[in-house]
Amino acid sequence: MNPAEVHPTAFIFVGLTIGGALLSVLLRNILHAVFGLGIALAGIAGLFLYLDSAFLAAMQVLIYVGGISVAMVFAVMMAHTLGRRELLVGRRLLAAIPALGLTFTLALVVLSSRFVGSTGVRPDEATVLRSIGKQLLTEFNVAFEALSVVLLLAIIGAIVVAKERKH
Amino acid sequence: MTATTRAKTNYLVTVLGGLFSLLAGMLITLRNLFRRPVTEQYPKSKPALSKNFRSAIALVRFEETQTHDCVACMQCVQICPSFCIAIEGDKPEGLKRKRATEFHVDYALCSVCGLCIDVCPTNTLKYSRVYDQVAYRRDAFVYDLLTEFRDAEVAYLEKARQEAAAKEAAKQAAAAARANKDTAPAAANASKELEND
Amino acid sequence: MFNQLFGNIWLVTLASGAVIMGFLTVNALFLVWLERKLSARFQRRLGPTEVGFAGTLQTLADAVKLLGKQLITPRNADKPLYHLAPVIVFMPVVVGVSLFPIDRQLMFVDLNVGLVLVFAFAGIGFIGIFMAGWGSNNKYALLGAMRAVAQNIAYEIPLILSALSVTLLARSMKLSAIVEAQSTLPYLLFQPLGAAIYLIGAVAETNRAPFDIPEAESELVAGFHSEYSGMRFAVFFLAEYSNMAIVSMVATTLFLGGYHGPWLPGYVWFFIKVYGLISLMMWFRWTFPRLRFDQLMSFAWTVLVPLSLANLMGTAVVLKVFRR
Amino acid sequence: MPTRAKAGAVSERQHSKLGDAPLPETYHLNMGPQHPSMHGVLRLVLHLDGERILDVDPVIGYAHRAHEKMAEHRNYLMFLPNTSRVDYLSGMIYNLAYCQAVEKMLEIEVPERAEYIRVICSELNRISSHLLWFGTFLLDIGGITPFLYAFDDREQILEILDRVTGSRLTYCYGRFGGLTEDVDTTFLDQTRAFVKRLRERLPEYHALVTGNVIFRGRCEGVGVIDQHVALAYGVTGPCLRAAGIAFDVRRAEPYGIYDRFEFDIPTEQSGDALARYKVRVAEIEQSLRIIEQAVAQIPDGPIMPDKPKKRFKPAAGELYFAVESARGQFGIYIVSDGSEIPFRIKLRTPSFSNLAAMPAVLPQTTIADTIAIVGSIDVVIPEIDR
Amino acid sequence: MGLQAFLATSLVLFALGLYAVIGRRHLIGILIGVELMLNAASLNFMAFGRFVVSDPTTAQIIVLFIIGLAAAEAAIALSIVLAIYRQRRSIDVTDLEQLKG
Repeated sequence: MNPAEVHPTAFIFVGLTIGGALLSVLLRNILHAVFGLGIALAGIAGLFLYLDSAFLAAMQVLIYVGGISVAMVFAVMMAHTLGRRELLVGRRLLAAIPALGLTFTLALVVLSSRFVGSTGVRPDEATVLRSIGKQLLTEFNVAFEALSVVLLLAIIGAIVVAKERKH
Repeated sequence: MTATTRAKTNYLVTVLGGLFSLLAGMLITLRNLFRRPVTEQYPKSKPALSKNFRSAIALVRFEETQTHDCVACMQCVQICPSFCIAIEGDKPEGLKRKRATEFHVDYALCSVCGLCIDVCPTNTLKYSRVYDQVAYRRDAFVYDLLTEFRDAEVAYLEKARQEAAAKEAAKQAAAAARANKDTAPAAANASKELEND
Repeated sequence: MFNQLFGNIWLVTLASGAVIMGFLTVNALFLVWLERKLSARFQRRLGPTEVGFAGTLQTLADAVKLLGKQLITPRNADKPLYHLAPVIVFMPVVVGVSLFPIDRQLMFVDLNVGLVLVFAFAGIGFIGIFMAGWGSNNKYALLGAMRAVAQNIAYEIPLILSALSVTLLARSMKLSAIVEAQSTLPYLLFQPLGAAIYLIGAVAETNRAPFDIPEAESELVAGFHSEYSGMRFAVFFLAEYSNMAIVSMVATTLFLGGYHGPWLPGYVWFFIKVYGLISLMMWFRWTFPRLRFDQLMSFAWTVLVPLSLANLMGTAVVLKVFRR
Repeated sequence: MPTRAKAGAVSERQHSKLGDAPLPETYHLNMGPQHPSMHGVLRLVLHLDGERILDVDPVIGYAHRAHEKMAEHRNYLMFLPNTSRVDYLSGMIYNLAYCQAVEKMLEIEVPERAEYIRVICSELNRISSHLLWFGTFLLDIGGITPFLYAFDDREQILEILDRVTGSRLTYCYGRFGGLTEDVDTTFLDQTRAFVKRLRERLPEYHALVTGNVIFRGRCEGVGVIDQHVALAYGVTGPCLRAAGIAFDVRRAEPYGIYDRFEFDIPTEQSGDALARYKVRVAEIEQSLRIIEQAVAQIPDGPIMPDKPKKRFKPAAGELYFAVESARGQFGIYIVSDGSEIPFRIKLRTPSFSNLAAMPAVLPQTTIADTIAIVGSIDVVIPEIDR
Repeated sequence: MGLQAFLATSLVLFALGLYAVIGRRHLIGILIGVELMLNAASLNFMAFGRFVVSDPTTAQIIVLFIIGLAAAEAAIALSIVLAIYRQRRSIDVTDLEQLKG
């Protein structure tokens, strides 16, 4: 198989991703939108598999699908508003213009660019995993530690902000 | 011991004690796993009914008469708190005592309190051994208690009538004897023979 | 790796999916029977005896009966969620089973990060549970769903942490490698605390007594699946029993040495261990009362999480000191 | 505070736009009349915030059968079978209580032997009621197996009583002045064997349940009915004794021959579900003690007076007679107008008062606690509805 | 299926995310848009890591960071949503004009 190509079955996941994203953007019921997001995220996890990283696919499912989506669903439930109202037409147009414009511009950029594919021997997944582990603790150590601090702060912040004040 | 270490030991004691209590419980269920099941497989093995088992009432069949002795006194009908007994009685031709001609019990209403059995003057009521009656219609629980006595009842009435007739005859004979002193011993003997039958 | 799998043998993959479905069905039928029999014997009863030898076909008969039942949809149900929920609950289970090394050569997919993927897919099931609870438009179902999600978030953490200490020992997240590393001694001996934490977490993950609060029948009627009937209900049932099998498979792989064992062939050992663990979980269920929701949560956060963290750190320190 | 007022205005506007019900934070949940752990057909309307209970409204009357009204339309004897159906779990005690009340009214002397049999049967019935409660309470909080063990033991009692009375549940064993059937030596042997058996089983129950950490966690500090609440609502029986008040009608106003037996009144101080559990289990042991003494002392003799009264007209007047049922003080208030038919019979049933205390203890607990509290109070709905 | 297809997918995803961020009035809807955009970026990184460079390690590490940051961001954002809801009983951005100034 041509290393520059992945198997066409990946289009199933592309469809899943785009479809889920469309649902999540267009559905009025916000809970349904969150489940749409879940589908899109699962689709992306599938694409990650095709891009030779089962690890990131697993992480994607674990954190995004199992974590973030569930947290969102929880927030929707606790905030009890399912957004029954239509989006305002003006607002929609306002949103569509930059979105379409951006798509168009970037599409031009992508189409006009030529990417040189790598020719070297691609390392297998186990090697990549090992080097991810190594590099996280060497080259990217500062960012890694910073991220852990950010996460810790996020947890504390979330608790502080969301804590019910006793009157 | 400082407060923190005590707190720590308490924590450990709670966790380990809890674990131990769980294991103790599991041991009990495990022991029961190897004991014999106590259930009775009902349709395959029928239960032995207790000697005083209470069920729908039935009429006693007396040895000497081979039939019941319901005289339709209506005491059970009156005392029944569930109003489930219906009796009709009549004086059979040639007899002075009343006999039941209809005896219906609606077991669906009965509360097996036993008051009817208590009040029965002739002790002709008892509990039956019915325990597994099922039906789709409520009237299936209306028992006609006299069905099994019909034949015996006819025979009994016939006999009773004869007895009554004989008694009557003896009485008349005795009366006649009183009138006619000469024939008295013979008539008295005749009436005695009849009574001994 | 995945490209090759899908590129060359994706029909085979579909076929193995069918095999797994078949296995899960038979497994659930067997487990329901086993549970009925075991519970009966724990309670000094006989359990099913009529259909088939010792009632073995009773669950099959029940499944057939369920097929004939009316499918009820509550009037104000959120229909898309309500109908999708059983599928979402069951789907990850199928994928999950494919990841385990049943024998040395018997494995559907062998991924480098198999362990992470198992937990990742376990997380999807809760979304299904949630959809069921929300979609049913029933307060009991919704309460059950809320409980299920909160519980599963809480218990996933100690579960993953205890599994991580095993990966420290095995130096791999590849399930086949973890099993191979236990060819002499199972990790249960090195990780007794981790195994205990995993077992407790696993019982909680599968929503089984004493952690069955999302479907606590004495409180919430039937929890999140109160409104499901017929085959839809059966799918939830199937997923529950399949989940039991999966967490037991994980435990077997991580702590009991997978297919390793003397005399008998590997797959026999694997299934002996799996069903042994499942029986243990059934033993729990038929012995203990149910925890209260807040006790359940505080047990996770104040006992299991600290213990599993300590276990993980202890393992790391010991490994650093004793293994070069 | 202007900011707050403004925020409030926003929320007002919000709701008028959404057309929602007022703040959907709290909601009502109908628990019962059809619910797996509502004993009988009790309905609790819970007002909830999440899983926290703000208020509760017990709704009763789904099993009303007008027993008291029925009493006004039949003579004294005909009311007998009704009594054991008021509280079907301790029917024997109720049945005999009614007999004793009428006996007291008519001043009938009950033979010694009958008195002893009454005590044995009442205490057996009390144990069977407590065993059933034990099982269902555990079932409510999720333990299924103890339920079946308790039923196994209870089955022994039912068999013993069935052999004598002919019924398993709704006994109609008492008559004015005595009983319907005499007991034989087999009955006494069976009773002795049962006492021995249950004494051996109780440690198993303690290991399986009382010590269990999950069980204790579910019960400790849950649903505290303290002395004040208990007295204010007229709570009696094990619920009252669990709050530390050693009140037992068998001791306070001894009836029958209860003054001849040695037994303790178990009490606990905390008044929570665990205390109620402990009191009941201790009561099982005390009942065993009473049975043991009664079986040892039972004399020979008749079980009915020579001339049992079947039709009678008590003098006009009124009478209150109370016994200790398995759930608390069961009182019978009879008003006679001098006719064959009672003018009024009022039954003071313990569960009614015990349930009345629920709204005082339920708020600020959770749904799971509700189940544990209702279970630990041990209500029998037909007894409440009568 | 090659690089271009992945880039196109990611582009569509990003545009949809942007549309949601601007067009949605629901706070959680906006959060959904942000997540979509972050994922579009992740997908891009992965695609370049797979097709263009010889060692995909760096790309994958960056994606890991994105996932981590997204988790932190979601936690904070959702807690803010709850806090706002508690105070104002609404999580509609047009109702939050008071935040201005």
